[in-house]
Amino acid sequence: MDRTVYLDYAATTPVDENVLEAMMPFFSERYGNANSLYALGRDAYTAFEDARERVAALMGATHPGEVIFTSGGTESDNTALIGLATAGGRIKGHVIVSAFEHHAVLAPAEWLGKHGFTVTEVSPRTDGLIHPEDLQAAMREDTVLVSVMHGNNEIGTIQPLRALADIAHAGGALMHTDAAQTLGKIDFDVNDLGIDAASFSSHKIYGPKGFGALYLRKGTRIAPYMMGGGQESKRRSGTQNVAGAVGFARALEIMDAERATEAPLLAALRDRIVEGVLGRLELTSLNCCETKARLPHIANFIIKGVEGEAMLLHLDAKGIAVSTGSACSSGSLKPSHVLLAIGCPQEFAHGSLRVSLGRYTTEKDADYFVDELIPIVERLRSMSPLYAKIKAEHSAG
Amino acid sequence: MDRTVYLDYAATTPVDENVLEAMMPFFSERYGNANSLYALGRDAYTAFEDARERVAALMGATHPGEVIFTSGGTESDNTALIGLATAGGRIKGHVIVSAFEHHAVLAPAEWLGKHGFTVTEVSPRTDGLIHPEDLQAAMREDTVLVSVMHGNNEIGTIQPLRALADIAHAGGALMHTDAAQTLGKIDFDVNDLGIDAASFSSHKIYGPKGFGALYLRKGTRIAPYMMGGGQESKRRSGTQNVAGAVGFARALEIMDAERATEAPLLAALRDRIVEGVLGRLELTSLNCCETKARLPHIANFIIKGVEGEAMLLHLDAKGIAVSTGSACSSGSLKPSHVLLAIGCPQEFAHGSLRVSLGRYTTEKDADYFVDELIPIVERLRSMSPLYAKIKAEHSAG
Amino acid sequence: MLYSDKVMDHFQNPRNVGVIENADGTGEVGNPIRGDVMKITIKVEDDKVDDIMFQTLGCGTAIATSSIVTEMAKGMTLEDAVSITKKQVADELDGLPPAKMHCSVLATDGLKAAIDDYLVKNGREPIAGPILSSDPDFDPHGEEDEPAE
Amino acid sequence: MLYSDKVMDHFQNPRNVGVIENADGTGEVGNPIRGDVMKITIKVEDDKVDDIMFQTLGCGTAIATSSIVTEMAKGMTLEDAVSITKKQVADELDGLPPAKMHCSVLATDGLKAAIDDYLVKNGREPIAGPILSSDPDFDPHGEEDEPAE
Ligand SMILES: Cc1ncc(COP(=O)(O)O)c(C=O)c1O
Ligand SMILES: Cc1ncc(COP(=O)(O)O)c(C=O)c1O
Repeated sequence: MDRTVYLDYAATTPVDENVLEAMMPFFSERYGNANSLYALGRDAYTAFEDARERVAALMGATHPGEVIFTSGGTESDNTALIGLATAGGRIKGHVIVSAFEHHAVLAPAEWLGKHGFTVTEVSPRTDGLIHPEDLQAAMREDTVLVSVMHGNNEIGTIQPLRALADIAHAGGALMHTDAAQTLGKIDFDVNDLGIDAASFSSHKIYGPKGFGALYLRKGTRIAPYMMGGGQESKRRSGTQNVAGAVGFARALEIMDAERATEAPLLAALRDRIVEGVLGRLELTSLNCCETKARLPHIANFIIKGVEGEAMLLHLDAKGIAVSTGSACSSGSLKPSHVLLAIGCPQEFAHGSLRVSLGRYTTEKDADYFVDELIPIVERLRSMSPLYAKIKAEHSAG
Repeated sequence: MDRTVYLDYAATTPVDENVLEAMMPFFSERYGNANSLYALGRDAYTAFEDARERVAALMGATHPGEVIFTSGGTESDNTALIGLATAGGRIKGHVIVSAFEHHAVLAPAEWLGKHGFTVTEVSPRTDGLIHPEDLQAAMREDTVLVSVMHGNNEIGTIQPLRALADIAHAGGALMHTDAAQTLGKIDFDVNDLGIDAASFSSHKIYGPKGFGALYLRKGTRIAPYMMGGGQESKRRSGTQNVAGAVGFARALEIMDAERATEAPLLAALRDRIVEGVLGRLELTSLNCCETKARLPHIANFIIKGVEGEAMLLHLDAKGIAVSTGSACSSGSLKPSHVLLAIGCPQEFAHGSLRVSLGRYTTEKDADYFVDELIPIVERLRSMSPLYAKIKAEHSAG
Repeated sequence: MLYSDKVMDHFQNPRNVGVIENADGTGEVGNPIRGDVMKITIKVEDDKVDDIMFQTLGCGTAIATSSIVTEMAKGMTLEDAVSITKKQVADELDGLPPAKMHCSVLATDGLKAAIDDYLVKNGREPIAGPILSSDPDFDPHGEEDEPAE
Repeated sequence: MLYSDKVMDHFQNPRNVGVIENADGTGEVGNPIRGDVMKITIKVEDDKVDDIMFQTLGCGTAIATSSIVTEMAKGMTLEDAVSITKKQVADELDGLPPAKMHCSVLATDGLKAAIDDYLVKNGREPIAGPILSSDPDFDPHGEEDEPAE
């Protein structure tokens, strides 16, 4: 293949070269253990704490100690869900999560459900949003924790967090949000959002994989999930990954500096793709297109009469990287739970295609993608035993 | 300071330059998500699985799938302890750990103790070893898991794992070992040792921080600890840290290639230090010096009448990095639980000094350390209100 | 997850795509809810598969296995053709990723259905046995590789 | 964890180390089990600390706080000297890491003990109040910074 067009920035991002540069000294030179008292350890400690301060400031945290560094979004989510629910030795209570959370939230919620807690899933409506009144209706006397993601990783809708947090708090519950897809990409301020905890992942913002953070409002009790040496003020054990922290902080700084110019650019490129795809393909739609509160860089299409993995592989042959919510791409039985949660019929969910743009996406990339996608879809539709019928039904309906 | 002499390799190690070189492409170029189906994802997947195969082979595992990659030794220990004890939904049973485990094992064991399980700590004897008969005596009908570390990180003694594993198995329990300090440093073969699970940490063997692995014998059930997207065959969720895996595999390969020459060299340097220190300082001893089964690179001294942190800071002023089991260095109330477990009186445990050597340690470093240590100890002893008394007691006794 | 070159070749350049006009037998299996539907049409001569074409809506594996099964079956006796197993299909493709093994059932089932259709249309007994994948409740992932905890 | 330059200076170059011969007052506090013991000897003139020396077995903070407290106390009235708080000691050292605050209690307590010793020896009432750190059950980490879960 000649061209490589990466359009899966929501899955992961390359490490920005400035981020890598910032990390480099911490591998082989400034390699001290941040817990050690001697110079090399103090140097590591200082760099690590400096990274924490910068990260804290960039999310509007009041104290650097409100940032706990972790091994990634998944660990942050596991820690938040289980650690907040079971804080102080609590063994039961009611937990609310949205139905279209990432599995890193759903799975620990399920664990809680098997270990003494009651879990309610609140469904998004077809607009891809969790409506405050739906959360309100799910609240109970004994609700201890509400977790609703900030920006959905598949469809890109942004949840009305402040309103949701207010409801959680009014009911005496804590509010956690999985912000892996939003931190750095849109305005993000823990105090404006009114949340008690938030999960972040470094590799979604041009930082290294295997690193992340958990925001935890001062005074919020949490049971540590990673137990051991007592690092991170006893809230997350394990030798500190200094290079990771430095990279994450640098990555976030760059996101912050670039956001004002990057976000509108990405939105324009996304719209260019959306217009191209919808304009040139029949029986194709954009999920939650009517919703204003959306991430600038994600577009999720339903292309009827084709299966996602097949599109993906053909696009791959042209050097294009995208993702799909089709069951077959994940080896699971059902297509994306996100698409099902917003009411997408299962048979069409298999035809989903998520395009997510990023720092290095160009107009040429966008056009190349559209130009390559059209014939692929046409070819797959021509091979489908059902497409003629779908089309006929559509024309009739 | 002019010289820097790092003698705390058991705390952490610099990333070997060959390791870093191997990792480099996976930050900004080969950055794909290993779960993605397109070329960039397959490339990441291939590199990740290749790393797994190499790691598996280097520990004598029968199948690559027996290696689960994690975020470090702490996560591996948490996963092993809690995941093995609670596998298959088990909610009670008896767990045995040794009393001088790393906190990354002790803390999850304590968690189990608070969540339905019964935990017994087996003490090492003064030789720094867990004696098989002591494990045997602790076994119960309902023992489900035994966890005894392979090489102790503070005193360096190597446990008779095979004999311990045989006892665990005879009693129907699984055998886990924390091998963070031994993999790569001494012969290590999961089948020879007869263990079911073992924890490893990358930054102890010149690999990056924030990465590790868990060996899990094929067919051994485990409850995943990190829950979410279902990576690592559903046993450890979270986007794969490909650079970490590649670095860890390369680090282990180098350890393996160098071991035959490196280990005797380190042992010789260690003995040089031991002779220097014991020969030139009175009222000083080497912990567990009579035990043959010891790691080649660790020496742990008890220097009576001085406090460890003070020694450490003075050595630091000379550019020397070592560690101590003194309470004050960790901000905890008690000195090292390891030293207490082997019967070291608490008052002397504060005077412990651990020297751990590694790949870049030279004879000059060893001599410099000894030459600098002597006057520091003498000075601190001269400032001590107790030393005259200790000395008098010793001469009298 | 990795596909063999041969899977990719059959996916990219599927053989025998289409529908035979006036086919002797037609099999349609799968379920759009599950994301895969396959239709096979055959011409039969002397109880042999004389011509065969397919249409598939489905993932890469579904398309590749459909393609290869048409190649394998062409020229076979009906009896041999119905007994092609999904293991044989996978082997012919130089293997399938474990998580994808189940997708190959569609291809063999489509073929079975087409052959039985021919036989029944001609007043003969069906020989294929039960065809699982046309059951809407059939769980193609029933026989997964790695056990989850 | 980081020490200020001033802590490091007093640790590296402790002032007034030693024992005053024929001291007017002697205070010895701390506990070898806990790893820190401090001895202060003073000479008193006109109810002022005329001379003061210390010996300390302990960590960097214990030594630095011992050193600074001797500097602070020298020349003070006994009344002022007993009322030096560990907070003042820490401030004088440009702060201590939170986890180390407790180590500074030794220095003020040693001074208190020495002054009371002088007073009692001279038939006067002690003025320091209870001296916690000479109690073997005293937990110097009782007032920790970050709450653990
Ligand atoms: C919304 C969301 N949450 C959590 C995660 C998990 O983060 P990580 O891959 O760092 O474990 C991801 C990405 O995988 C995500 O998109
Ligand atoms: C024996 C032992 N186990 C576990 C660990 C924890 O490993 P990590 O720092 O990678 O979490 C360490 C080192 O810190 C160790 O020495």
